[in-house]
Amino acid sequence: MKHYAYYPGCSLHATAADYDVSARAVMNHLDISYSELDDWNCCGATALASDSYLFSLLAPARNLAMAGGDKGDMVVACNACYVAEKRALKAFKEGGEWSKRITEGLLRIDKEIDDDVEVLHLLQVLVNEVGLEEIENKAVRNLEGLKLAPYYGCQYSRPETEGIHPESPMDLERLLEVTGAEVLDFNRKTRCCGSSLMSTKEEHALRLCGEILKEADYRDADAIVVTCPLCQLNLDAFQPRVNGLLGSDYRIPILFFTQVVGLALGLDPKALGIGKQLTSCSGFLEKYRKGA
Amino acid sequence: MPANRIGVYVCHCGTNIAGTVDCEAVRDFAAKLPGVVVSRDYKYMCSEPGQEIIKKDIREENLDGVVVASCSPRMHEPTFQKAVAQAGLNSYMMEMANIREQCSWVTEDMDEATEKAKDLVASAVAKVRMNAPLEATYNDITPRALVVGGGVAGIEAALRIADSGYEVVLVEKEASIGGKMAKFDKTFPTLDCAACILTPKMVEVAQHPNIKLMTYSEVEKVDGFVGNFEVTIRQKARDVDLEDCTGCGICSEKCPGKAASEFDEGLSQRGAIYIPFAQAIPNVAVIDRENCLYYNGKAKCQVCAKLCPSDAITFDNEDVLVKETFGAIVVATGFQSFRPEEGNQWGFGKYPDVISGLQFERLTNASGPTDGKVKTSKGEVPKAVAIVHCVGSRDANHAEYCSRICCMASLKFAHLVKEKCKDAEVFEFYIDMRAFGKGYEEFYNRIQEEGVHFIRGKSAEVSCQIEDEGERLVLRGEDTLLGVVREIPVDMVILNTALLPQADAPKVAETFGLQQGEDGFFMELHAKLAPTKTPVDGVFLAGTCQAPRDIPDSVAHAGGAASEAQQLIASGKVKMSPVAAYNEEEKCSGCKICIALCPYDAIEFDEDKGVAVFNQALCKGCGTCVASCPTKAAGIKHFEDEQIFAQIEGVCASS
Amino acid sequence: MTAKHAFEPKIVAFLCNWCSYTAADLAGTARRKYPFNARIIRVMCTGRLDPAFVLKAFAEGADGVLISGCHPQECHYISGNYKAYKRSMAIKNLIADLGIEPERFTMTFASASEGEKFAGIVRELTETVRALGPMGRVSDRLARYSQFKQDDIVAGGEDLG
Amino acid sequence: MTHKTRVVRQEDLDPGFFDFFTSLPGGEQILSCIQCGTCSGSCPFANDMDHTPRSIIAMMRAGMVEDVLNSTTPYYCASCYSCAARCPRDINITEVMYLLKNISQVKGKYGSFYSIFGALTRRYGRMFEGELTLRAMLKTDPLKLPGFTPLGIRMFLKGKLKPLPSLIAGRGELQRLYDYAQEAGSVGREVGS
Repeated sequence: MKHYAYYPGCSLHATAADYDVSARAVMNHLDISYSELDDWNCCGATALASDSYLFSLLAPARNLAMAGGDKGDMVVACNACYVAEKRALKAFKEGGEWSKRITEGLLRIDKEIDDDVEVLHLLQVLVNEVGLEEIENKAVRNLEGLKLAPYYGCQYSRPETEGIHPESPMDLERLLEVTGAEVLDFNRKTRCCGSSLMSTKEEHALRLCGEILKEADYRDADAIVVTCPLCQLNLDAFQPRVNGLLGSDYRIPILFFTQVVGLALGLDPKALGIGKQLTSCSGFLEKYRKGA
Repeated sequence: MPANRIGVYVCHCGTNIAGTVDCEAVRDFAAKLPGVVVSRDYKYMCSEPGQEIIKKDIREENLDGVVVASCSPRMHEPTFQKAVAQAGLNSYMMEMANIREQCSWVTEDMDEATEKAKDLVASAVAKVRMNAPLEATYNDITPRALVVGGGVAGIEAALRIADSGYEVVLVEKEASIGGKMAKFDKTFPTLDCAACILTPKMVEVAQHPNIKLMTYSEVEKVDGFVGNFEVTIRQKARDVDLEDCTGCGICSEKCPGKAASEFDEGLSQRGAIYIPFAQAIPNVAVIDRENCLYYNGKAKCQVCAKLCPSDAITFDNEDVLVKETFGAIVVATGFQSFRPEEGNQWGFGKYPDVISGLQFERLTNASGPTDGKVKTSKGEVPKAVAIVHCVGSRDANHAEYCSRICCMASLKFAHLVKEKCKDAEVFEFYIDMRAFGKGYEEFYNRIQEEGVHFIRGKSAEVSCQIEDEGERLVLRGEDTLLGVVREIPVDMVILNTALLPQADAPKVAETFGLQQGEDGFFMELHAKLAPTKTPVDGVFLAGTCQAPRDIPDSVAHAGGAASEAQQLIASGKVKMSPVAAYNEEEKCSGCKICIALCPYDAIEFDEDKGVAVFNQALCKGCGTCVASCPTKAAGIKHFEDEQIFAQIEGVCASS
Repeated sequence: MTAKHAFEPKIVAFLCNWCSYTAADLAGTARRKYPFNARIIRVMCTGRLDPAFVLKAFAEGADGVLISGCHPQECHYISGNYKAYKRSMAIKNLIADLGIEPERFTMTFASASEGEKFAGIVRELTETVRALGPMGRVSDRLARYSQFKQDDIVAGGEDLG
Repeated sequence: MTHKTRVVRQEDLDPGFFDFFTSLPGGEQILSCIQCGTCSGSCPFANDMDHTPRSIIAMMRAGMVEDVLNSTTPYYCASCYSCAARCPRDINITEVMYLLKNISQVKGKYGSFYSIFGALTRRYGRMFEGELTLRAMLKTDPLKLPGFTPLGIRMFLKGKLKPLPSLIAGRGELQRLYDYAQEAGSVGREVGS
C-alpha cells in the first residue's frame, strides 16, 4: 500500500484549520496511509520568488528533500504550496543553472532531493490514486439536491500539470458527481480570485472575488467548493467586503472539497470543520439534512 | 583495373563553400592523390563554363574518372552525370564529394572545414578508382496516372493529366469529390462564388472520357515502382448502386436514422442514408452504417430500399478490392481543420455562437443550413461579430507554423458579415496581417474601407459575462497598438482555425513511402526546385497535403504535379538504376540466408544448381543480402565491398 | 568559433541515402553547426552495412563509427534498417570482445526532416569518443585483449581449484 | 499611462539590459516573443498595470531599462499563470515577472510585503499570517488597519488566527539556504544591485 508524505502548509495550521481537519478525516476514512512531513517549512508561495528568486526555489526544495523514498510522494492540500513545490521540483529536474544551485544549496544542509519524488495535490490522490469507484463504494450519504459550484482557482491546473487542461480541469467535477450533488458548469472555475494580491491590491482582488461570487449566485449554487485555502479565505472571509464594495449581498458558503466528500462518506459536519466558515453554512447544512 | 586518369574539380559555390573551405588547398591536396592527373577549382562548377571545364579535360586529358567536390549529390548528381556522359565518359565514373551541405555549411572553423573537405575528396577519389562503367536499363511505363484525393487540387491534377490524353483514375475517400472548397461560399480576393467555379470542374471530371472516378474508395497498398506502380484500391461498400441511383433524395428525407451533417460542419442533420450535398459528384446516396438503424441493429427498417423508385439500394454489400497499374501517382489528400480542444480559452464547443471558419462558410452559404442567412444560435442577426486569427496557428501549444490562408479568409468573413448583417460591427483580431498574394493587399484595403475594426493583437479569451438581461459573450484581448486591453461584447465569434495535416497522414505516408516534415505535412524533394516531387520517384504532391495553401496556390501546385506526372509518362521509358545485387554462383554455398532477408522476393533458390538466383528486375539495390552473404558470393554494383573499403581508407587517410 | 580541443576524434558515419543522409543535408541548408569530426559515407540502405565496414574503419584509425538509418517502420526498403539494427547489436559485442569500447560505435535513427537531431547525434558521439580518448592501433588493443583473456582463464582456473 | 508622445533617442537606451536579462536562466525565453498580446489579454490585473506585460517585454527589447525597472507591472502579477498557459511562444511570463521583481528599482516601495514574508519565513520557518498582515499594513497603509480589526477578531474567534507563530527546528537550515542564495547570486546580486 502506497505511503504519502502529507504537506499541509502554513494555512492549514491557521486560517484553514478546517481544511486540515477534513483532509485528515477523509484520508483516514479512505485508509490512505500518510504521515505529516516532519519539520516542514513554508513553501514561500508566490511571495518569496518576488523577493529572492533563488531562495524561493531552495525553501520548497528543503521540503522535497525530506520527502520521497520510504517517506513517499509529497501530497499537498494547498494550491499555492502545490505550485511552489512543483516549481522547485521542475527547476531541479530540468538540470539547468537553477538545478545546479538547488543541489549546491541543499548540500549546505546535507540534504538532497530524491530523483523519483513526485508532488501531488490531495485532489489528484483522491481521484487518481484512491479512485472514484472506491469513494463511491464508501459513500453512504447522497448529496442530491445540493447545487455545487466547483472552483479550482489558478494554481491547480496552471502553469502545467500532466494530463490536466490549464483552463478546464475536470477532477473536481468528477469527484463531486460521486456525491450525488448537482455539479454546476462553472465558467469561472479557474479564474483568478486575486488572493496573492489581497493584501497589496485589495480593491481589485475584491472585484475578482465578486466576479466569481456573482456567477455562483447567478447559477444559484448552495456552495462554492474549493481546492485551495487561499481561495477559501478570499471568497469566504472577504465576502462582506466584496458586498460592501459592489453593493451586493452574497452569502455563499465556501467549502473545501474534503468537507463535501466527507459529508458523502457519512462523516459528521462538525468533525469536518463545517461551521468554521465566516459565511454561514446553516442554509447549506439544512438542505443537506433534508436530503437525509 | 582501377581508374588512374582522374580529374578533381573543387567548386567554390560563390562563397558558400569558399567562405569556410580553402578550395585552393583542397585542389592542391587532391592533385597529389593516387590516380589524379588534373585538379582544378572554379567559382561555380554547375554553371555552363564550369561543366565545360570538365568536358574539355575528359576529352583532352582522356580522363577515366571524375570527382566533383561541391554540393550534395541530391542536388547536382544528375547535372554532372549528364555532363561527363556528354563528353563520352560513363556517368557512373563520376563521384561527388559533399563539401557544402555536409562541410562548409555546418563548420565554422576554416582549418577544420578544409581538413574535412580533404578527407571527403580523398574518399571520393578512392571510390571512383574502384568504380566500373555501368549501363542503366530501361522499363516501359504504364501510360496511366493515379490521383489520390478529389479536392480542388486533385480535381485540377486529374483534369490536366486527362486533357493531355492519358488515362486517370481519381480516388476519393468521401462519397463525393469537391473537398473543402465545395463547402465555401465566396473565395478571396475576388469574392466569386466557390460553387460557380468548382462545380463545373467537378462535372467535367465526371464526364471526362479519360477519367475513371472512384469515390468512397481508398488506396490500400502500393507495390512496384516508378513507371509501373501496382495499386490496390478498396471500394468501400456504398450500398447504393452508382448506375441506378438517380439522386432523387427520397431515401434521405424518409430515413429515420439521423446524424450531424459533415458537409454542414455539424450545423444541420442528415439521414443515415444521404447525398453529401446538392451538387455532389456522383449525385448518388451512400449509407453511413454507424447511424443506420438496420446496421446498428436497432430496427429492421430498410425503409429507404422500399421507397427507392429505382431499386438502387441493396444491403450487406462488401468492400471490393481493385488492382490497377499506373505509371505515376499524384497525392492530393488535403488537410484537416484544427478543432480547439475541450476547455479552450475561446469557449468553442461550449458557447454555440463561437464557431469555426468552416462553420461560418456553411452559415453564409446560400445552400447552407440557414440558406445563407448569418444568424446566431438564437436566430437573431448579430450586431457585433469578432473574427479571431491564428487559432491554433503560430502557437507552440498547437501548430507552430502560419496557416497562410486565415488572414485573407478572415477579411472575406468580415466582408460577408458586413454584407449580410447591415450595421453589424466587425472586430478583427490579428497578430500580423499577411496579405502577400496577388490582389490581397488591395482586398485588405477594400475591407478596411468597409469599416471593419482591425485590432492588432491575439484575442486572449471569450467568456460569458452575466448581465441583467442574461449571459453575453465578451471577447478580451490586448489592442497592442494602443497598449490597452479591450473587452468587447459580441453576438458571434468566428475562430479562424489552423490547417493541420490529415489525421491519416502517417498511414498515407507509409502507403506511398512518403515522409512527413516536422509539421506533419508531406515532404517535397526540394523546397525550392522540386516542390511537387518526392523522394519516391513517380510519386508527386499536389495542394495542401504538402503545406498550407490557398486555392490559387493549390491549383498552381496541382498543375505542377500534373505536368511532372505527364512528363514522366510521356517519356515512355523509365531509367532503372543499374545499382542491383548479383550472385557469383561458383562462390555461393546455397545457405539461403539472402533469400530470407530480401524484402522484395528478388532471390530464388535453384534446386538443381543448389545456388541462389538473383532477379535483377525485382532488386531495388538495398544490399542487405550482400552484407549477410557468408561466402561473399553476393555483390552489388556501385556499392561493392571494395568500393566502400576504399571510401573508408579515403576518409581515414589523414588520421 | 569552436574552441580547439587537444584531441579531435575521427568518426566515420555510414548514412542511409533516404533519411539520415538527407537529414545531414538539411542540417547544412539550415546552417546548423556541429562538430566537424564526422566523415560521412553514403549507402543506399543501412541494410548494406557489413560488420566488416565497422572493423575496417577502426582498423584504419577511426576513433568512432556511426550508423544512422530510417526510423522503425520507415525504411525505404521495407526492413533494411531493422536488419541493420540487429546487426549493430552483434557489432557492439564483437568490438567489445576485441577490446574496443562499445561506446565508440552506435546506430541511430534520423528521418529526412530531422536535421537538428542529426547534428545532435554527431555532437553527442563526438563528445563520448573524445572522452574515451584516441582509438590507437587495433593491434595494440588485440594484444591487451589476449592479455585480458589470459587473466580470465587463470582466474577461472583458480575458481575451479 | 502617459499620453505625451515620447521621442526616445537611441543613446538614451541601454541595449545591454536586454542581453543581461536574456542571460539570466529563464530570462532567455523572452527572445521568442512575437508581441501578440495574449499575455496582456489574459491578465486579470492588466488594467492596474502601468504597462501591459507585452509592452514590458517590448521595452526590454528596446533597452528602456529605466521604464522597465521602475514599472509597477510586475507587482500586479498575481501568479495566476493564465499568460503562461496561453502564450503561443511558450514563455512563462509569470517567471519573467518574478525575475523583474528581483531586480526592480522600486522593490523597496512595492516589494515590502514580499521582503516581510521572506524575513518571517526565515525567522519562524512557517508563515505567521497575523504578523505578516500587521507588518505589511503598517508599512504600506496603516490607515487600513482599523477597518480590518473586526475581521481579524472574527477570524480569531473561529480559530483561524493563531496568537503565536509556530517555530520549526530547521530554522537554521533555512537561514543557511538563504545565505547561500545571497552568495550564489539570487538574481538581484547578478545585476549588482
